[in-house]
Amino acid sequence: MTTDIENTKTVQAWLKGLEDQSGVSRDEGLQRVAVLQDFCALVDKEPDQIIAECLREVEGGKKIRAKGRRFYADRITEFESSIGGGAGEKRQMGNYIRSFLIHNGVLLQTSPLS
Amino acid sequence: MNDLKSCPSVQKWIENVNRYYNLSDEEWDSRLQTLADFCRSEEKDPDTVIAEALADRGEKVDFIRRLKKFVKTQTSNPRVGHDLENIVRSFFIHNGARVVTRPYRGDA
Amino acid sequence: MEFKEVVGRRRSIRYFLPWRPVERDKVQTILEAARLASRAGNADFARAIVVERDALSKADLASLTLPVNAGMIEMAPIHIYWWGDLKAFARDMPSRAAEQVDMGILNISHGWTHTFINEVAYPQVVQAFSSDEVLCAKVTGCEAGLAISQALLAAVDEGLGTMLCTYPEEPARQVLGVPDSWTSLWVQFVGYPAESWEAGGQRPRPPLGELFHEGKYGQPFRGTEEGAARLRAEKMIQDPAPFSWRKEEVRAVSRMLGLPEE
Amino acid sequence: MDFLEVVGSRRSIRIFKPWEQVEKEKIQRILEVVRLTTCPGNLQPWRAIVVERDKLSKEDRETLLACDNYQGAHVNAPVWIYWFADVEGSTADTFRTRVHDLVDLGALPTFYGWTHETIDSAIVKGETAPEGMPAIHSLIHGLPREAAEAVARQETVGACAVAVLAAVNEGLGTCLHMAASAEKTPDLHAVLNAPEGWVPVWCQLVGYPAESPDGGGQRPRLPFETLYYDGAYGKPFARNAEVVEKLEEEKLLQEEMPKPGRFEELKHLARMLGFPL
Repeated sequence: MTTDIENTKTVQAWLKGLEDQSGVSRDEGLQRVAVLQDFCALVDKEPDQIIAECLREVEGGKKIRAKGRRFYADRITEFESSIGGGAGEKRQMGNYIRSFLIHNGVLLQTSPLS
Repeated sequence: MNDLKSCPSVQKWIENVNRYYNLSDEEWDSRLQTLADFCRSEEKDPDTVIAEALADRGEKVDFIRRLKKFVKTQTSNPRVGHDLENIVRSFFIHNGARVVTRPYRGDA
Repeated sequence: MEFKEVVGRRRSIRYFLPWRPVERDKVQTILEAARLASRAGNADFARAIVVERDALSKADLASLTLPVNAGMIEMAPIHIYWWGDLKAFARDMPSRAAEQVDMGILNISHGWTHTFINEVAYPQVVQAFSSDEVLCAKVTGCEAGLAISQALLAAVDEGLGTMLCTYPEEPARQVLGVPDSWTSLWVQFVGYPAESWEAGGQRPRPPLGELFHEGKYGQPFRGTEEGAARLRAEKMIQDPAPFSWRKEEVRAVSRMLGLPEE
Repeated sequence: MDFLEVVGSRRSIRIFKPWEQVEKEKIQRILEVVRLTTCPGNLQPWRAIVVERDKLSKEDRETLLACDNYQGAHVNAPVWIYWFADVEGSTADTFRTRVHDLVDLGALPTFYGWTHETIDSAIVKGETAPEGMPAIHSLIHGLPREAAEAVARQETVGACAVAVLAAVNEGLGTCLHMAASAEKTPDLHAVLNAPEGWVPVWCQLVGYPAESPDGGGQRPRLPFETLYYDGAYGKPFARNAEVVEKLEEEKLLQEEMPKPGRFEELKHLARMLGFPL
């Protein structure tokens, strides 16, 4: 499977993070990239752009842009509700997108499911 | 969706599950959507599906085999597939058509 | 539970069962343990506001939330917001010391008299303390920390999961109606663990000699192998992280709670 | 754990953590406890085959699961202890040998009538046992195989009750499950290579509980007064409220089902493990 966004910097960072920290294989990772691609279509942004809106460069590192993060957290919630299946499946799809942000350094948490 | 809700088998399903778990209306909407999609792929209404599965064990096994195929058309993600399958399995189980259910680990 | 085992079992629990309430008497036990902690001048440094998550309005919960505490603040049914009272020492020390002189707790043998307290200790120690913000913050943090530490151990002893996290000071002051002289310290989350109590094993710590020295800096304190073996038998030293099944556990618990797994 | 708390905390755990393996030592400790449990004539007819689910071949695992209808808890538990009753272990001859030993060791006192001679004449020849001894001439002499099997089974069931408590004492979750339906019993024997004379009694599932160890509270039990009588049937054994209170303190008597939040818990566990709701 190949996608347009697979070779962007932030998607590569995500795939590497998934593989190194969570033991998710490349193939499995690429399936998730397809989900990210759907999300990118929803917000009409490229992956690198999404991350850039959530982080800004400062001396010696990066700082989280709270506004950008809030924006995308809300979009992820919308994305979740647009998906079929039960609460768990919806949430899992949303969590793939959260995982993309988290592996790129954007600390983001979500409420536990009731 | 309202058509679906008028089927006795679907009513029974919702009542049985909600007696213990009270799932939200939103969750029921998407569960019913999954069931509706499956029934459409079978070209049968839910009551017929249950009646056939209860009448003939072989037919029930065939339903589950086709359910697995159906799920593959919905997602390529094995876990999401397992969860989608479970929605339809739950529909069978709560209507008395016993089907084997497995946890994520092992060979479902 | 034996004391050493309680110390050995304590570790930060980060996944709680959101639906399982904590018994009121267990919360009381935690606070009682904190009340009895060691504290300089017997002054009331450690203060706390206990909050039931479900009693908070949505808006109040949101204003207590930070990105780093976000998941836990919703999972843990009990929050204990710990504060340090910056005025405690100056306010409490003279009267508490005098009281302890009268009770035979502070005695002549150690130089304690009403005269010493009123004429020497008060101007030299208490007033100096009040005018030195850095010293005051340092001591308040340390003294309140002693109480918080006992609160953590008491929670573990009660079979609960617990951990400390940060909270936003000014929003919390508003929501909880806390006086200006209190400084924010930690929020202690309390609940029944959704992960196993081992939470993947005892956390890595440098060896004794790297942290603690003997005689003077540079001479590591040397423990013995027998000493360590005894502490293992008494369950203070336990199996270290990482447990082989930890990642699988985290994945399952995250799945259960709908949190990102990978 | 104190004995009363072990008994009070025991309940059938049906939802296990698939990721946490049970230490081999803990299994051994359970087996050691059962080895010392009570039985008539020191017969010890229980046998066990310990199976670790994840070490089975897929084929064997499926066969064993099919033997008891793929029960959910069985699928979910990491360790399966198959308890068998060995019919050879409770024949008249075994009884005779074991009881001889007990006499020689001083467990059965001669002044109650126990000697090699009285034992042999009662069991082998069917002559009436002297007063002071049980009526083994009628119980054991000419014991038919079906009766031997019944004895072996009943004693193994008793041993299983102890095995369950031993597992709780180790901090494990456990419950007894049917091992195999009658028509599937040969499959069970084949996979486990169990001797022909071993009759499957229970499959003890063991693992770390994923549900709360209290399993949602103590199970409903029949009222004390309807179970136990004083002197003769009809006069219920009086239940003293103070004793009950003390037993609550000692954790024999714990909060009963249903406790709030149980279905919330089950919903989350189903999501975690991938079971349908």
